[in-house]
Amino acid sequence: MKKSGFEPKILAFCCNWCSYAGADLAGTSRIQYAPNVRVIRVMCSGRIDPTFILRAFQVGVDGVLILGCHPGDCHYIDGNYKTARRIHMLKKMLSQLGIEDDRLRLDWVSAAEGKRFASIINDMTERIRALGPFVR
Amino acid sequence: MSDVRIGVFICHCGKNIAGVINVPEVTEYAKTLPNVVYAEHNLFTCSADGLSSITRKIGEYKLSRVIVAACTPRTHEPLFRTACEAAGLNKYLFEFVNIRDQCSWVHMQEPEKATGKAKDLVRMGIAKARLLEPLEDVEIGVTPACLVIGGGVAGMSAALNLANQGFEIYLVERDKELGGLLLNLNRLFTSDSKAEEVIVPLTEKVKNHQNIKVHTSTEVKGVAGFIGNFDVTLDQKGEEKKIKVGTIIVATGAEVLKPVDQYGYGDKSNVITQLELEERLNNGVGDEQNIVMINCVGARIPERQYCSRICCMVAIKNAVLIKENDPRAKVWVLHRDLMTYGTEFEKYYQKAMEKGVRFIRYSLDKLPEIVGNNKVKAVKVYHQLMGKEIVLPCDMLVLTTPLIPHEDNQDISRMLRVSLGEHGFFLEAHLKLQPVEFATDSIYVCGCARWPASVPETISQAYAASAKAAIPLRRGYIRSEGITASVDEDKCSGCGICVLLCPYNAIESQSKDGKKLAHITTAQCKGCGTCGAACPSGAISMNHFRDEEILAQVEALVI
Amino acid sequence: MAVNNSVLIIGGGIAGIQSAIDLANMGFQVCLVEKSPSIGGRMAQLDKTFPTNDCAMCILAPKMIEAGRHANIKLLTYSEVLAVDGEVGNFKVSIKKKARSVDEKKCTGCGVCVEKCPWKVNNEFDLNLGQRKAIYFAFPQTVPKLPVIDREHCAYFLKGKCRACEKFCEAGAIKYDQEDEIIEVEAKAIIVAAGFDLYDPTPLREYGYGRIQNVITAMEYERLSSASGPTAGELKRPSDGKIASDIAFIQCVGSRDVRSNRYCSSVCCMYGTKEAILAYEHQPGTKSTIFYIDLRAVGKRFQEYIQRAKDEYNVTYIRSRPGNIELNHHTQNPIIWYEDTTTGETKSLEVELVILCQALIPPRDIQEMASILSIELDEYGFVKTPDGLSHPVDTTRVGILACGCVHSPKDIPDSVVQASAAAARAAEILSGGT
Amino acid sequence: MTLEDIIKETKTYYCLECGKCSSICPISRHNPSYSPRLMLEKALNGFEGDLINDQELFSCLSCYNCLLRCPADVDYPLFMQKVRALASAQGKYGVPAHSGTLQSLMRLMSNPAIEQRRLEWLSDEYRISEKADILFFVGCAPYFESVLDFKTGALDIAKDSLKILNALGIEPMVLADEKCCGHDLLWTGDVKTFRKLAEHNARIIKESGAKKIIFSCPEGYRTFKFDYPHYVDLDCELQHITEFLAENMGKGKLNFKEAKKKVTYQDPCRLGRHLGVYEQPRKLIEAIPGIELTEMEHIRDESICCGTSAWTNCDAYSKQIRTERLLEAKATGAEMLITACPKCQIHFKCAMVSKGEERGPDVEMDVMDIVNLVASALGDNGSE
Repeated sequence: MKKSGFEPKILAFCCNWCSYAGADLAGTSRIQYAPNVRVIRVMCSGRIDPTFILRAFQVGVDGVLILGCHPGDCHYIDGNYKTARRIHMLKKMLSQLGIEDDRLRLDWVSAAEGKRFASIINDMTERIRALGPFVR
Repeated sequence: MSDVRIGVFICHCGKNIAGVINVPEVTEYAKTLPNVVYAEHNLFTCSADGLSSITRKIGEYKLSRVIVAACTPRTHEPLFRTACEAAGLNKYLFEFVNIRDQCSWVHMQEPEKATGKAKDLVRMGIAKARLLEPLEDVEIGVTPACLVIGGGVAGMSAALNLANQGFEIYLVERDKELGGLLLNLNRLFTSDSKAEEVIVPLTEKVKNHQNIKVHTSTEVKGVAGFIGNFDVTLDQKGEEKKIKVGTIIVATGAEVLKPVDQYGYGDKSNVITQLELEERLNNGVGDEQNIVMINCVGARIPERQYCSRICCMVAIKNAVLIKENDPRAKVWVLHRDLMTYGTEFEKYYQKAMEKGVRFIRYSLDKLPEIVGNNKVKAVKVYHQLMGKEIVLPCDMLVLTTPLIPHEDNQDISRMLRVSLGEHGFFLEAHLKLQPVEFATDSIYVCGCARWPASVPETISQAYAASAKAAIPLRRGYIRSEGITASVDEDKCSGCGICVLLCPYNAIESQSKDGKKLAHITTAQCKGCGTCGAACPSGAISMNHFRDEEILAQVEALVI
Repeated sequence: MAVNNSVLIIGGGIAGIQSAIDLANMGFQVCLVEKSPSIGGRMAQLDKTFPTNDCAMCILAPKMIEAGRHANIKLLTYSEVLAVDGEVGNFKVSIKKKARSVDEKKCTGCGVCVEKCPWKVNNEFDLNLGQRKAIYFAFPQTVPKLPVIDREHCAYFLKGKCRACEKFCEAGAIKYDQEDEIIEVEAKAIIVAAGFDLYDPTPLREYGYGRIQNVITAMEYERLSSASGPTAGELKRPSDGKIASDIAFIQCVGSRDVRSNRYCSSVCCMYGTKEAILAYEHQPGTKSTIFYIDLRAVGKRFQEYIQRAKDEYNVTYIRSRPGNIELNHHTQNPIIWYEDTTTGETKSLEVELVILCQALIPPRDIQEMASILSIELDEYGFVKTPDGLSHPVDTTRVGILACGCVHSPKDIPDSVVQASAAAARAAEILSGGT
Repeated sequence: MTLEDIIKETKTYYCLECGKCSSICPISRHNPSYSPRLMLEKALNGFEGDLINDQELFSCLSCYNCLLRCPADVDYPLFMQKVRALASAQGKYGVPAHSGTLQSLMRLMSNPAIEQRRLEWLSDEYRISEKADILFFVGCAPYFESVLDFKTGALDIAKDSLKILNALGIEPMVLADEKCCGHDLLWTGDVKTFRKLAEHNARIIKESGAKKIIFSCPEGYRTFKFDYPHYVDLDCELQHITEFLAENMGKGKLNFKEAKKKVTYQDPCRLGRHLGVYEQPRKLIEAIPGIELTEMEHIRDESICCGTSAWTNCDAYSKQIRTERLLEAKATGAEMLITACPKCQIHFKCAMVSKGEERGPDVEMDVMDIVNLVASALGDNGSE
């Protein structure tokens, strides 16, 4: 159901220590990427409560990105592992709800991976664009 | 929320932001949003005049929240927080909106979209700001005393350093004498000076230091309290003693593996360990003419994968001492890799070669074999680099075995709620940059309790640990950011999920008037929020990142 | 600036930074002197760190920022110690603060000047594999966030025209006429954390560095591998930009060799392994061969790291020191000649890229520094410890301590340990002990 | 001298067993099973028998490649020299080339009863003196000429050396009873005979009152400089003729006529890696107008050996080495390969004389000693 001129609204949660820093590095390196993402900063991806994600879809966000430190790099020892477990479960639930898997994505970005951050954003934006708006 | 008065300051950052984003437009937009009573834009908000403007406007417009939309909080948040504090506004009522690093710099070709995104971000920031609450940085007093567990070279060095800085030290050693492993050693590499030349003067200084209370034949029985304020119970031969300390240094050392049933150890009379050889060398060597040493006995094997770092040097040192005592003696060191890292060790290895010590490399798939009945007469080794078996005459076989962690590291780790690593040595907070710290504040580790180390390395770690301990001791308090979790006791069901999840052991289940409740030691909380995300009854709120705050941001994303 | 009760720290690498933060947190005044325009040192150039594969900048940057912001730490970057008088308890140190041609008070670090500067120069931070401007930040995360004008390459200083940076700097921070300053500092103790330099393999002609394009050094590799490096993290080999998928690492280049440095550099076996693992992570399937003499993996989780390299990252270890490297003129591939020491056979191996694991050597200006501080050096030129056994961070002069690689090559944890140790010793001295 | 003594003297105990020696050894390159490192291992682990009976004990060219590159400071060539002495004491001499004729010749020479007539070639176009400060050490060139079945040109080296010296107005002494310097015997372990020869030469040279000895043969030069001092005492200044000429070209009346030629230059192991003489020969070649010197890929201390030494173990591998070197020379586009050691010249010429598929590609190239090149370029007024 690809719609022409559809600009997805995507929400990204970034942890303060790795992925948010990575996003900043994309900036300092002037790497250009799609302007469809709005970032919310949390201290650790472990902070992210499934409610936040569900609420986002509820208010009409088209896609949600969770970006944490690479496994092993977590500033809070192992918060990102806990996130991984949580998101895994949540995804199951979403699929039961019939919400496309691509609308929720968990990925890792280190503070040195500005380029990676940008390509994840672009990739996500394209996928959501392909899926079309989230209308329920 | 009606009484909330928000001020918005938007930065041009020269052309960095204004070159892409229509800053005036965003400013005007901000003014239209609820609770915003003031908005301005500056060339550089972080410049002297930018900052003073923030401080001024807080007064003029009685602002109760401040938002700066600019570069990135990672570098500039502290700066703007100070500007708020200067005007008497709690620094946690400040919110940063990132419109440079994550907006203008990454959408340079799409000014309209960038401007739109900036508006969204500002709107989201304002939504959160409305709900922000003042927080206080937590300050916990620190008992100005330090408990050092272990009276070896590590413990004593740490104790002495701190004592010389004027702090009160309790040095606890479970044996009846101070000195630890060094008491059983002969000479130390690379200077070959006698172990007692190091340990005796150190012990004297420690014993005679007014700030150090030495407790030998004593064990730590219990540790209560929390960071900065520990109530420690000592057990001196059944006699209990209670002390209060603010910091704890774990310097319990390690022990040498006894290679039971390997290469005839235990049943052949002329097979000994390096440690036993040290004693022999101490009491003047025997007249053995052919000495064979086998390295890595019980190390770098599937069951015990690690390399114990110092054993190669121990073997080489003892080989050299034998040669110096009797140049005619033949000494072979059978090894798998010679770990003589750095300047001094490599030089010592050369010295051994000059003295005629011979080194033979063997591999794990063809281990050396012993020949002889009640005594080892010869050692057969497959010389990897010659591709043939060599038979070495042998009057004495010395087995080089690794350092292994003490059994009771378990108890200590449980008592202090600090972790052990995979091999049973203590686990530091961060392998690279926090080698002598634990994830828990005010508890530190040094020496072989952490990992096998040479004497100088151990002393360095001891000093490092005392440097870390000296910080809270000197300050008299530990401060941590107000960004911590708190429990709403009415909602808490006492399920204990948070207790398990907390990476810092900051949460424990406490029973309060018959009800089990999660209790957070604020000082120990680092504000990751994992607990808040997991709490099934919504009892835990992660301050400054509370559910309402984040949800408000989420909802504000879509108009 | 004359501060009492203070410690002077020479060198703004991870060791110097750690000493500074520890002492500052204890409440002492610290003056941290760094000769380059930013603190961060060698660690800032690294891509990742063994054995955790933590990205170096991710764990270093917070410490840099902390040091840069700490109320008790005075940063003097782009500065050099000229003279040290006095003795323990009251050293008088004079420091030359070189002209940045930028007004520190006005500059906001926005970087427009760098953007607008039309003059490109080889970037030494990237070992000249990439370029920077004539006005530049040493690297993206510099502390302090201040640019420098490289007067040797700035058109204004060369030809008297351009002034682009001045024109576009809205903060009006460009100061072409800025001059070097001499700053006098009082210190009760001094910590030398001058770090190390890297051995230049050119003299070992048999390895063809400088002659064979696809033979590079380990530090060059770190920059190529780094996401913020000149190739944005792509392992493009110099001759043709091809991504190398068959790589060889040669250990002990300039180490354990009478003709260069006879000591062992301690870290090369591990960083070689790390770089091989990274190569695989960059491009799965990449094959690495590491030539070594003794595989010195003595630290926590090092043996496990080596094992993982073998099992999961297609890394092969060959026990041999290659004799020379020749060039395949058609493929531009280096051909390595070596003896398989387990069979005694002389063989050759052709790969797409060779990385020379270069030795760590004393800072090139160490002699000068030693005479300014009047401390002794050991036979290799590292700082000498009178009693290496009981006083591992002391030097031959009372009140002057040393930590990190300036003592002898060591890895990051060992440097950090020594840095804190030196801080503790300084605190002891400042508390009246010795 | 026991094996342990040798290990000490040559610092073999420092061996890191890294194998760098093997991987740059020209022999190992062509004979992968030959490993200098393994030789050392045998010694260090007490396998003296294996060592002495190893056929390849005599394969080492003592080309100094390993010595210059060894990271552990082990003197492998000296180790070879000494271990071969142990071997020869048990009658092991390796495989002598040319059925050992040359070795026998040298041993015969050591017999005091022998009265050589080794100056027959010396016609009166060459001027020598009875007494002079400078002595020209002829070496074995005259013998090579008669022993080997192909034109070696060795004798011309001796002749042209005199021609050039005369041109400089120097009339050196040449000793009628000079004997072999002993180089080849020493390197095949016959220390006893070597000592005899050394003592003889030292004695007659002392008697001659010479102050400086000039060599056209780097082997003699090396032997006098590094080996004699351990056996005899002889206090003379020593120089290779290229060093001497490079020094005196200017002052003397050496003027050259135009000689259009493109040449390349072979650094002999002994003159180069052993004695460190790299510049002077090049300086000399370039002094000749019209001569263009184009260098090979491997030069100076990376130069490749001519493939055999001390007339032993000259086998297929030796042949491969020198053929390869000739191809490298050819690749420079030079018409002529210039060398500065009679042995190099002989070996390269030999490689071209005896051809055949199994010996690699045939190479045709003029080979000439630097002395001949210089002499041929001398103007008429040169030798007046």
